[in-house]
Amino acid sequence: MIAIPHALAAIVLLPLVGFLLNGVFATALGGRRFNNRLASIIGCGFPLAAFALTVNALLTLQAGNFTPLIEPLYRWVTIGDSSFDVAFYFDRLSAIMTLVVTGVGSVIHLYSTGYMHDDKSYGRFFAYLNLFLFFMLLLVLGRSMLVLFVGWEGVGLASYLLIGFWFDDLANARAGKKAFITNRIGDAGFLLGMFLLYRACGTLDMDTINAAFMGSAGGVPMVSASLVGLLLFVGATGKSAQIPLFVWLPDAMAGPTPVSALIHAATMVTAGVYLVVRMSGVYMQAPEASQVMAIVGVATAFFAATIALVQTDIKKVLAYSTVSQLGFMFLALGVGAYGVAIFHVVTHAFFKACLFLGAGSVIHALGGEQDIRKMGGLRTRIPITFWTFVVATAAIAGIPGLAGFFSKDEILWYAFASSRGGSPWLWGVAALTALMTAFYMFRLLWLTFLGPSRMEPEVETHVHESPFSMTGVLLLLAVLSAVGGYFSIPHFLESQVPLPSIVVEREHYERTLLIVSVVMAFAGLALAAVMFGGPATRPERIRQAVLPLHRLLSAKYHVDELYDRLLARPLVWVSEHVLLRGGDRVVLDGLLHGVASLATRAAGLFGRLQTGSLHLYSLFVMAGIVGALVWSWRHG
Amino acid sequence: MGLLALGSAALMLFLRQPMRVALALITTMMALGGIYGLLGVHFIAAFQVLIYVGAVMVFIVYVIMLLDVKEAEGSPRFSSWRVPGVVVVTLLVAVFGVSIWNSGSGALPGGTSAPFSLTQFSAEFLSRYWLVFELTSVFLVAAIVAALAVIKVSRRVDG
Amino acid sequence: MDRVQFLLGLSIALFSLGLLGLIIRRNALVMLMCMELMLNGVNLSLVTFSQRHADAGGAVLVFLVFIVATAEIALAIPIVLLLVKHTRSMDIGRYTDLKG
Amino acid sequence: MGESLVLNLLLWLPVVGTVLLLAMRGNASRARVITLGVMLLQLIMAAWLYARFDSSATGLQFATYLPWIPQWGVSYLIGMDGFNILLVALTAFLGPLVVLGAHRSIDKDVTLFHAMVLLLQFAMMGAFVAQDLFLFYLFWEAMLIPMFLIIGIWGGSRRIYATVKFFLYTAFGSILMLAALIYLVQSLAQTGGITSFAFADLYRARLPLPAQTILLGAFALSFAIKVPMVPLHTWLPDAHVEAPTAGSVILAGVLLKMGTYGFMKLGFPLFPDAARVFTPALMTLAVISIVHGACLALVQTDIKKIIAYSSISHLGYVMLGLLSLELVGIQGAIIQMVSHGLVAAGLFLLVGMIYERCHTRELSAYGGLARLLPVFSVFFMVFTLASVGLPTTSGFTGEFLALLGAFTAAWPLHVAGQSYPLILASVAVLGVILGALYMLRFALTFLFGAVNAPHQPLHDLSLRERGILGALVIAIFALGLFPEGAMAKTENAARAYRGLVTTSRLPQPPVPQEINRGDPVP
Amino acid sequence: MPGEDALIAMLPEHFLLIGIVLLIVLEVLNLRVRAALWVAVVAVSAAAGAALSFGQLGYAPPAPFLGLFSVTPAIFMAKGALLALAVPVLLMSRSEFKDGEFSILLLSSLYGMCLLPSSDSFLVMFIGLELLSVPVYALVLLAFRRPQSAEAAFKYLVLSGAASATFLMGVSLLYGATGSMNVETFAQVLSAGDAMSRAATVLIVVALFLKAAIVPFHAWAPDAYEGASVPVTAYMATLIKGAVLLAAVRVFGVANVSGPVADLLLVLPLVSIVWGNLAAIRQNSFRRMIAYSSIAHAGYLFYAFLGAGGSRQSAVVFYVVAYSVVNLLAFAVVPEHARDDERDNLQHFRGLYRRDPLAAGLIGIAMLSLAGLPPFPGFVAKFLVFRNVFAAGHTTYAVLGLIGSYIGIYFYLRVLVLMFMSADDAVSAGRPASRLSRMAGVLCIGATVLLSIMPGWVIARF
Repeated sequence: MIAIPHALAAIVLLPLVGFLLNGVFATALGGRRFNNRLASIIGCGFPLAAFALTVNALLTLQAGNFTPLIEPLYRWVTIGDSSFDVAFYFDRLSAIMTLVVTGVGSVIHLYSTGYMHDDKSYGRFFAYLNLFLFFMLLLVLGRSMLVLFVGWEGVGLASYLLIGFWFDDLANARAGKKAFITNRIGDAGFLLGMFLLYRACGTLDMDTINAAFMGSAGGVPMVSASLVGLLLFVGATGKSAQIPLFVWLPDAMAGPTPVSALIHAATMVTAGVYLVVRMSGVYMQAPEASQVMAIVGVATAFFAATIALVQTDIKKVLAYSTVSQLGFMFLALGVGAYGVAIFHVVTHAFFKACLFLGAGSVIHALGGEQDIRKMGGLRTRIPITFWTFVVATAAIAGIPGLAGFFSKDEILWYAFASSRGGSPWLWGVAALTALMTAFYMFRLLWLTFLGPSRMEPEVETHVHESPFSMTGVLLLLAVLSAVGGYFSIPHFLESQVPLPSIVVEREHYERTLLIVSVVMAFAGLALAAVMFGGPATRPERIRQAVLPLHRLLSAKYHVDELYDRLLARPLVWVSEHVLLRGGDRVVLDGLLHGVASLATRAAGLFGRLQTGSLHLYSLFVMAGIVGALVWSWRHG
Repeated sequence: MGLLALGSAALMLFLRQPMRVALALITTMMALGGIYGLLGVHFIAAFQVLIYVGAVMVFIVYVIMLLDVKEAEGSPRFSSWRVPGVVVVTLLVAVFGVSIWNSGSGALPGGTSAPFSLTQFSAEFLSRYWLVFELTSVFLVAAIVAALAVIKVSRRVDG
Repeated sequence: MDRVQFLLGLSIALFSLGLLGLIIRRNALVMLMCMELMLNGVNLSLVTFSQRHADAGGAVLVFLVFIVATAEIALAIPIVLLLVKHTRSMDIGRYTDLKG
Repeated sequence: MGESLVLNLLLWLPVVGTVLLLAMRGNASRARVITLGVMLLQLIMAAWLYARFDSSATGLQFATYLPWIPQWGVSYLIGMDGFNILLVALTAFLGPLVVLGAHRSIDKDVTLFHAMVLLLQFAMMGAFVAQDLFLFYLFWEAMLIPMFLIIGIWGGSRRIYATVKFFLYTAFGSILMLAALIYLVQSLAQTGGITSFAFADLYRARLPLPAQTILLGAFALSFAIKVPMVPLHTWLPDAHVEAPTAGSVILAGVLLKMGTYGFMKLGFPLFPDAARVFTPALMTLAVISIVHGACLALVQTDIKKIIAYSSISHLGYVMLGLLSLELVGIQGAIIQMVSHGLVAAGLFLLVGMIYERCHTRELSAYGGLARLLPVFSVFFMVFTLASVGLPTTSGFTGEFLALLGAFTAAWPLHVAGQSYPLILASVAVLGVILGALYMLRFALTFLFGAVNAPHQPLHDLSLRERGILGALVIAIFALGLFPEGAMAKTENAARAYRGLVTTSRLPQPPVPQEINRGDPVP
Repeated sequence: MPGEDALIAMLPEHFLLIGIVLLIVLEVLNLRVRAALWVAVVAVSAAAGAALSFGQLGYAPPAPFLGLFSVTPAIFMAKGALLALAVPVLLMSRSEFKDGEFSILLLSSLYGMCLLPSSDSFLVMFIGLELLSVPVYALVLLAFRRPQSAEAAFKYLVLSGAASATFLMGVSLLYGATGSMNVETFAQVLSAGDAMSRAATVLIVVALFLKAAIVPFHAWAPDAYEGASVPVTAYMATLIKGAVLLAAVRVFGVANVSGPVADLLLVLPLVSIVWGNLAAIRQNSFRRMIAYSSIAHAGYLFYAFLGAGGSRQSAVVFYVVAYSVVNLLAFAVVPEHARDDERDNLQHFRGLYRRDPLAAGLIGIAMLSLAGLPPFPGFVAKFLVFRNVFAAGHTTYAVLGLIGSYIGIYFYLRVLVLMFMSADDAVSAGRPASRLSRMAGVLCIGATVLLSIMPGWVIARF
């Protein structure tokens, strides 16, 4: 370990430098080939450097037996006696997150060098990716909520840009816009929560706030923790695609696959989880908020899983599974098992990244084909992808021994037994979801790799295994998702975010539940095997059997249409007809023009009075004199 | 005498022929002159007769004769504003009448005063008011120039 | 009512009649004469007061009025002549080119 | 004192420039050069003054005082303080950009145009640095005339309607303001015994509440028209749409700030008690402006109108911050003023550049410009995000602080059981969603999708244009990332403002008798 | 010794008189008429110079003509200012009037004007008024370029005659009530209760309104202005109005308005402000528009009487000067046109800026100043007047008046719009005004600048 001044700042800023360099080269310099190589060097070099620094920082942390490193960078503003600093905060939690971000981030960059190899705006892609890393690191390393918020919005921007990366197709750009707007809705809540905290604590430094709420620093702030918690949670739902703001994530698959892997599976979408854990001090005082969080989480997990059952787009399936997994994490948060949530974040980062990249590799192999009904039989054609995919699938399905198994099992357990609002109901739903997860994942595996080939012939002709830059990454991630579970993060974090105590009379269920969840996993596997392993007509028959349900699911519960009808259209209609036509044009301008025409009419009247007849004029004079006299007479 | 003046003045408004109107006006002026005479300001009376009847009216009469064009045929005598005009004027007279009545004889001690003679007056005029006298001359000059100018214009218009 | 009031009333009557003449008579010359009538009315009151106050000022003003009246007529007549030259009519009611 | 001399130079330089222009008429290019020179010189001076400005000192700096109409207590009193320093800097900063921006778009009556721009610059500077009410009013009104001509001569097809509307609308406000200020000075003379128009003296005027209310009403009307606040805003879209690019830039960049500046410098501090009466109403209007402007921007089909309505929305935040009477909010409002000046100016310049190329303002006529004009699109994206208020841009600094101020001010009231302000603040926060909505809609149809634009092929931004926008971008990020320096300069002013508005100035009993509005007539 | 005093006290008038005599001689011998103009100019400027310098020196002779005529420095200043304003009128007359009568008539009219502010007796004031207006009847149709001139002259003559009669009636009633011709008596009886003096004051005020064209006694003004030639219109719109207002100031003295006439002074000016500004909106003749604007401005001028008596004269004089300067400025540069009635047709102002930038610029400035917009003198003048009104406590009327003035802005803008923003359809584009008129315009713009830069200094002089 080496002592580096401003190490944390360096970690954050390196990707920014990458972004700037690449941005300049990508836009200004047009030299294609040279440009691409340079872009990949810059684009991958800086994240890797950041990763190295992170490891180094972690060692430093360890050396200082885990007293948080605080590294002020500069003062943003001072107003009166309150000031907003830009400072970085490095403790166990942010250490883990940073490692994931930089680590997974770097490998995905490497992967992209292969995946995006012949895209015409290669440099721009890496610029955006670096930009994303910069903001993400800002998010996880920021000490003040303000800095966190900067990152928070920044990653939103990056995701907006990357989703709409292929903007020639308006649909992609639309998806990007949708993501941004939806996140903005969450951010509004976030802002309100932040204001509330500032009003209550007079600062936005999260460690201070937590301390204040834990009562360790004088009196507990005069504000309902649950209100703050809920407002922040609104922000989290936006970023982490929870009900009701999850709608953007599936559309976000419009972006290039590495983006889906990095942003919409591994890192950004878990920012919400990170936020909640970071503010755990507040949430521990906010049982109601936690309750809401748990319910929303489990509901999200369940619904997303049901939708995932019937998706036919390989990336859509993964997207909904991501939503579902995020639901699990929030369930964990809801029952106060913060460490566990982070645990799942990490494992999920591994296997979901692996899955997405695998999917990417498949798409790459099939020249852009994403519909799993047009796949199958790829096992032999692209073996590395297949095997890594198998491992990851097994992991997410919760097959014992793999990473997913540990994290998910702990979540289920705390959902059942946590003294912070754990309940059999939560567990039941979650378990059922786990079953579904196993099922749809294996369904995906089956339809993609096993069984007979359903590919278009001309696609089939040049199916090829991806280059090493991609497969290597797949292998690495597969390994991680296999062994990632053996490092028990919850206990690593325990000193910082203690695990909730267990309800005594439920303790002895642990063994049973363990068994049940294992059974669930294999049941899912079996179900998929039965369904898709057999004759091809069977799935069809089952589909016919539950047609209405199937339709509802494949229509994603019509949520998008609902929002469109309830929010988007009314807003536009009111603006157009009521405010613009009615308000501005008719009422306001109408009033104005009315007055104007009144004046001109009066002018016309006066003009007509001026007939040019001297007699009339004399009459005026006469009348004037009389009037004046009468008036004065009356007056005197 | 006063009634005569009033009557003929009223007559002015109703006579059609400008000439007769002129005659009526002359009558009025004569009557006024008489009144001045009775009031004892004889020189004013004299001026009244001399300047007005002697100069102004003669001039007007001359002009009337000069362009006594066929005004006779039925061009309307009155403007379309006679009714309101009459109304308003009666009002005016009424107001004035009341105010005068109110002002009462108290304000104006009716009675004796030295009816000043021509010599007195001219002495006053040329001593205290000589400036006015001067200014009058200036005014006359200006007036003459103006009149000449107008006549010149009309001549220019002719040819 | 005493004589002063009577004369005053008379003068005002003349004044008003003159003004009325301006309003209702169409013939230009008649209108001019009506102006003269107004001035005469004023004169009457002036003389009355001057005599009442035994002060020459009023008389001087009367004197001025004479002159002014003369001048105005001397100026007005040619103007009337001009008017008549253009439209062969003395009817002021017809001179309404300038209006609006 | 050197600085005050420089300040005077800074103020009068444009007039000199105008005289020069008119002296040597014709020759467009020379006119451009002279004007640009003047503007740059002014910018340098402004920068120097900015540097010299002592942020720790309170009150006026670089002041000049000359009695002007002594019998009325009118004086030529100008100076810099925390209130105007940033705005002066902004005005000076935008000046050269405006001239450069108009380089190609203005081709007829070039000399007159530049003369007008210079005069406008003069008037705006004057209005900012004036510390005497009479002087202020003079400049305030004088601004109208060049703007009237700029819109009316070089504007679009409905320019005359637009410019007359603009003029009459604004003049109406100022007439009432005139009445109010005369009355104010009179009553000051009768109670305080001093006849003076100097702000410093007027801040000491003690008026009974009814008088204050009416006077503030008059002032507020004229300021609210200038801001503009709903429902007095309908002149703005027309003016913006018809004005030439330079006109729009000045209008959005500086002119609109006059209204908020007026509120901050005059309206509220002069009549603190009435200000308290007005606050709920104005706050409501501010929030309505935010929402209304955003909603209308959402449905516009004319790209200039989108930005125009967005201005209405953004200035709503300024008002909100000013009304919060929280230091944070006030500072935020000031920054938001500047920020909006930069962002709106940038957007209008961009629109102008595209208009020069394609000659249409119909949004539907465009698409996929990101392919066609990459550099243009990058700039456009940056300004869009700044307008959305994305962190690290100045827009965020302003909005965030203003909203924070509004919220922190509203919360204790809510706790005290009066939640209306809190609701307003929350609605305002929701405004950020709408902001993203309309700007991204704009960017979406404008930049992305299938390539579509009239008069292709289009050449991307020239070096001149890149320079203009680059300068703005730098400023935007500087203000977004390191606002500390700027805000230090305004801090004392913000305190002074809060102090003035929060201390009541009702006359001590017995109430003096001079409040007879109306007349001896029974 | 009184002789000298008399001589010096009336020095400006004497200069004018000398000028008149010289001009008449020139006419009679009909020498080269070119000289005539310059003689007039010299005479007028000499008179103005004398008056101004006396005023500056603060020269005040002990009442040279007892109870008839007196001067104070302030009065000298006022005379001087108005006389100075006559110079541009003379200059711009050249193009219309080739021979000397114009100058003679103008000078004699000016002579009358000079009498007004320093008349102590109604005798002198009456002569002054007549001397002021009688030559103008002739002037109106002097440049007989259109038959309507005669009509205009006749209307003006008759109504102005009626005004004189009314004035006299008032005077005589006053005389009857007080037994004195002294001007001061008016101020004394202002608040007196008895019917006769009340009627007297009302009549006198009405007569002044008639001469100054206040609604409803305004009807003659538009017709007369339109019928007259441009320089004469300019003269009537500015100096005559100013002179009448000076007479009014003299009549009211320093007394605060009270009693019956107070209402008149409150209501009728307000009415004429609104009326004039509204009626002007639709006009198509520049002169007619100015006429209506002058009606409105007469309203502002009489507003000045509401203020405290002491501030009255300076306010009125300053307003008259500020208002006249820009009016003359506008008239001086109106382009020439073959047909007089076409000359000021506003439609010919379309795109004037392209044809004649100077004219357009100056007219534009004039319009803005008339509209009372800063930084032009019109604003300071308006401010001064309304300040006094506010100070006198007539807040409501002040506000109403200001709003009325706001209405006016529109038609002034309309002129700008025509000149600068309308396409130059060069149909019947007149030729630019003569060099002399432009010179007059330049003089006026100089004065305008002075007035805008140092109004305080100027006001202090009046």
